[in-house]
Amino acid sequence: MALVIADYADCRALTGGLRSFEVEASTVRDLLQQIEARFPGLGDLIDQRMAIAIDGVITQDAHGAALAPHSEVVLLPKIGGG
Amino acid sequence: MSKQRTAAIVNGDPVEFLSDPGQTLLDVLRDELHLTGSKEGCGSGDCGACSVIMDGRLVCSCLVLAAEVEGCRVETIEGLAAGGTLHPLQQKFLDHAALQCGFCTPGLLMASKALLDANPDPTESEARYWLAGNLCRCTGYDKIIKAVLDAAAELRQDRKSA
Amino acid sequence: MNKPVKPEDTGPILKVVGTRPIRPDGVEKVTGRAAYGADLHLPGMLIAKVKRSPHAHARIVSIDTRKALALPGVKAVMTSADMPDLAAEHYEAGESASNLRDLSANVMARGKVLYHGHAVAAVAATSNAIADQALDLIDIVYEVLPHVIDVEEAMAPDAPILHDQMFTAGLGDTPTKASNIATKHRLDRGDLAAGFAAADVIVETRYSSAAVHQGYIEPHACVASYAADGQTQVWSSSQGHFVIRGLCAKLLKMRFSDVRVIPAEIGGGFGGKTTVYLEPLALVLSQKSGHPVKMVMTREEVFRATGPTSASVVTVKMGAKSDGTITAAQIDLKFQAGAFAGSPVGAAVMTSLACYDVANFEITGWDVVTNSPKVAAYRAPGAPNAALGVECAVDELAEKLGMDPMAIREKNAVRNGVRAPYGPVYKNIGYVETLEAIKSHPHMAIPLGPNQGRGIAAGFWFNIGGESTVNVSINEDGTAIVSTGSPDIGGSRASMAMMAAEVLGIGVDQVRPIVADTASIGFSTVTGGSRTTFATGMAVVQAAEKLVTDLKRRAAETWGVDQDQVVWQDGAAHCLQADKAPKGALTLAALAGSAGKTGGPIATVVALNAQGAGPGFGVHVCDVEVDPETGHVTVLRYTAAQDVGKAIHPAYVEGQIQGGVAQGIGWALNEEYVFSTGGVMENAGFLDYRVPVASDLPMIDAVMVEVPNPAHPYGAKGVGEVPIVPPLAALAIAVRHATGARMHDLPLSPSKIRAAIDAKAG
Amino acid sequence: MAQLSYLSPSSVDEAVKALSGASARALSGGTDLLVQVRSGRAKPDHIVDLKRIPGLIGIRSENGGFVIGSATCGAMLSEHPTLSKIWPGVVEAANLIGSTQVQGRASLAGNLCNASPAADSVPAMIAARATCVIAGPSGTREAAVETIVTGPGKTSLGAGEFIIAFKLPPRGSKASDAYLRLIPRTEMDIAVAGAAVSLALDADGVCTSAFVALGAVAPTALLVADAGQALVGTRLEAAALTQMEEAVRAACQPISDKRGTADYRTKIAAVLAHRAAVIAWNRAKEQA
Repeated sequence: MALVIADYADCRALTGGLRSFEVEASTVRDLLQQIEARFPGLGDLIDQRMAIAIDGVITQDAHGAALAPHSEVVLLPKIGGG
Repeated sequence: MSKQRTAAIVNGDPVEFLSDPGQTLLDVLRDELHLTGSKEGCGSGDCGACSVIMDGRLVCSCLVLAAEVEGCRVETIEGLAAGGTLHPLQQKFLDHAALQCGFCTPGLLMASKALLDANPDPTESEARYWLAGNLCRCTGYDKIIKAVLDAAAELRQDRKSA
Repeated sequence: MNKPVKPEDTGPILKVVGTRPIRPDGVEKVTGRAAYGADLHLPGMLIAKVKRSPHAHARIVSIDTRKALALPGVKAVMTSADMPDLAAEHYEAGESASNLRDLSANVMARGKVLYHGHAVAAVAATSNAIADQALDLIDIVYEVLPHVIDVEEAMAPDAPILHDQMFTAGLGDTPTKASNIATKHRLDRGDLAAGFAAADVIVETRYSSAAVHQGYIEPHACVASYAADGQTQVWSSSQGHFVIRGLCAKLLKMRFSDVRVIPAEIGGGFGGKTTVYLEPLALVLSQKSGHPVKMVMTREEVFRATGPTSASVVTVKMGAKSDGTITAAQIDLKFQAGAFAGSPVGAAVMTSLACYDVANFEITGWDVVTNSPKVAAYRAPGAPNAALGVECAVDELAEKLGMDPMAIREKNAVRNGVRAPYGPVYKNIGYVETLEAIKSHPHMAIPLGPNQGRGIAAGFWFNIGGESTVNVSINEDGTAIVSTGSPDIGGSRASMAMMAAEVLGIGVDQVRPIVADTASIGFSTVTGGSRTTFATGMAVVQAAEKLVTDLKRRAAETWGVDQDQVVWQDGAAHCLQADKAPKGALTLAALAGSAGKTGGPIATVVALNAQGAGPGFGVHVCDVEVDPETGHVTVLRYTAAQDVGKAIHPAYVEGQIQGGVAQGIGWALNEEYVFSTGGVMENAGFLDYRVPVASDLPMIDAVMVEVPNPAHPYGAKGVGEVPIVPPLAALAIAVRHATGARMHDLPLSPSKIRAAIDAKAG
Repeated sequence: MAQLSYLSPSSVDEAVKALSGASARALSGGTDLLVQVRSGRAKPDHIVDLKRIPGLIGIRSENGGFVIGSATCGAMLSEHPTLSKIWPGVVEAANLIGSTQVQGRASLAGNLCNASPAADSVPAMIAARATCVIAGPSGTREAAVETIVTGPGKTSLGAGEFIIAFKLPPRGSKASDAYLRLIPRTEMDIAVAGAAVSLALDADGVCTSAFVALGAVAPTALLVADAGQALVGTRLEAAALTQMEEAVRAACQPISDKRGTADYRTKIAAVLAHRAAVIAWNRAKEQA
């Protein structure tokens, strides 16, 4: 079970206020599908606008990235730069 | 609008060109003589990217009318290296990583050359004030100043041993 | 705690990485040969210019281009009617998603002009002078509307509205009334009220910054050539030619394969050259005229219609216990987005507390449209504005607590294992080491004289990875070509060549790095976000490693041994079974010379989406002297320490730090957009938009702290953006300590400082 | 701009003729004019380059003073062997105009005739009691520098008139001058305020004459007679300087604009005048 942390308000608007929840997933692709199923709109939001930190490492569009059994997954906005 | 014919010496070579009365030396260097090493960063004499040496004086070529150079000697970045050998300033800019994007570099090199021609042993402060008309947005000037002072030292050494 | 790691501790001894070779594109640049955007000349080429709005906000009633088109020498005239009317669609490009409808309306106004300088029409003609005359012949009728530029005024309920269909997102419920607030961002954790209740002291403060421009010295420039069969070539100076391609194709509804973008050398970008302004217009004009078209902005146009970054107002309420522990922080960030939504306030929300381990916080950000040029990315977008507020608030807190400014930062510093305020748990960060590097630096021991002050501030930037493609090929003589799709804005060709040379075991002078055009290499996103040395560098290393594997296979075949009997060292294959290789090692040159006999050309491509960019932290200390009678600030000395992971080419890492500091000093002291009451920028030139000149600055001591990033083969972290984050606060704090007056509004111009000194005295 | 022409007369008479047209502009260094032409703020039909007229470039001594050709560039002023010893304030003011590049071009006549209230060399020239020699259709005339500029962008020169030279008067011993300006940067700026002081001392160090001129605090550079008078008969004691500062502040009538507020400009003018007076006094004392 990966622990998903959703501190940003636009995520919480779709989780019914939940700041964290658990998902059984082995890859990011898996994770997004399950999140979308559970919180309609959130999976797509993450896919299009957000980055995912897996155990402290920020990834963007890394659908194939593996999740360990107790991975911590943090949802955060995508990052650009100058 | 009739064009004017002007004859000058650019980087040691005689050149003749036609220009509109409103065209600047920078326009002519870049568009007529295809010497695009002199850059236009502002067109108002505030950035120094178009710096050339005209009859021994450092000028912004964007603030000189093309017709004004009749009979003048103009030195541009394209003439700074002697054949295939870089000028010590060019070499020191490379050695010290004194350029990033490189857009201000031709103007800074010409300004630095004029500095060392006028003052072979500038202090850091003198170099900074002399080069204040040459904006660089990448480097923070630190490495440029070090390169100029190092080139000055080398040129002084060369002069001694010559 | 990590210790700064010396190169010899990171594994194999590095021969190239960490040295300071001369950059491969250097000679071209010191001899004036390097070709930038405005340097290309094609036969039959036209010059195109843009007609711009004289109003800050107006409805376009009519545009009549007939007289301009009739002028001899004019070959084409265009308006937004010549571009597809696009739906609102988010397109992932450059620094962040672009709304294509907004972008289209920004490059050429549609229906309304939203800022003074907004493009309304463009002409292509046979000369500059004719193009100028043609612009004067375009008749435009405007209905002038009230305008608003100040971010707080734009948020007021009765403010003039820029976009009738803008309803604030992020409030929970979508409002029914349109406003200039595009989005409200919110990030919070813990119990704010309890946090403040636990505090012994609380500060409440407010800091503002004016809009500032990236100020690259090269104005935007491009050449577009549209052939009758629809195939086009665009030469453009940008931070990402693939993004230029994508945006042109999307805005003009063209096939990507029909748009070939060739990267010119780029004369500085700092984020500002990650989008399009001229290229789509040049393409339309080239298509309409049947000629190649060159467009070059004037400096004035650069100021009026590109860049800048947001003006901002940051309020901070922060509480701490008497031992310095920060218990709660409430931060509100209002950012000016310019004419279209999309300020960097989201990143400001995320970075504002990134250096602090705070249990209870609430951070709110407001993205607000105004009648000023649409903001573009600028070096760590959003972070400097946020750091100005937070670092100054921390200094105020330290002062109230009677605590040393370094000690309060150490007390609350984020460390490995601490959850970052923006979400993830920190790993492999070097903030504490960076604080230590400043604390122990000789700078800190230099005594200050009268009217002198010292300011300390910290800063953070995420850094990013992202998509890159790299080709590495070995020439027949054993030299190598490294092609990337990443424009080189500050020396990245040098670091690419170095990493390839390191892996291949050859000299860096044997590697020629180039930036390939969009038809010659796979997709690579912009050079921005401090990603190129990290992400494109990772692809270079992987490509070179693939080649080494291939070279070992070729050598094994040649010798008739198993591949595990071959080692690659110093640019040659060595056989562990000496008897099988009587002629000794097979050099890269030998293997390359006989490549046809071992399978053909030696070349490979790596395309990746690099993950795991390590965040960067910087700590700066700055000493100033303030003339108490004039308010003039002299920067006496400046030291900037930064965790760079591993410096691939230390001289260019120092250069990034020094350059970022210089931009930050300019932002703090003198740079600002000054608008007239009519909404016209009054200082659209380098005379009155005052970027620092050489005599304004001291030497800038760049201290590189190396806490390696395990995600990168050599430990590199991005370095380009962090250094612009701390200077705004460092300067404001230094001026505070030099004068006793707390400065709340940037820039810290002499008149403001004198006024603050007078107010304090009187 | 279609009908713009460039003329390069080789005599004063030719130049007078060329400049008699309605929209002819004189070109010496061009560092202001070319920027104005490019931006469209100036739309002359003729640009008349004065630099090829004999005598318009160069510095010569005359009757104990100096005659400076009007198109002489700033760099030549500082390179002159004696000018900056005798008129250091004038030379330092001229040398503050723009960058090294601009110094290679910009002239005193251009700085004056551009008629900016903030021109750096003008207060120094006024304090020095410099005059200009003006050529025109009815011959040459001489006028005090402060009579040339009548308002921002406006001069008292008539059609066909142009300045051919500046005269700096003879200077006794124990006399000197100084110019200071305030800019936000260290270089490459337009003065927010500027102040020039020229003074002479007697053998005991008592000020026998003093002239104070200000820039950027009024529509034109100002000669503040009261300020100079406040120093005469004193050794620049605190009270004298205070009185001078008051006179300076009273004379200021600046505008608030992007470069500074009126209040700030007024305060700074006094600070700069005070400091310039002290510098000039110290320089004068060191004169033989």
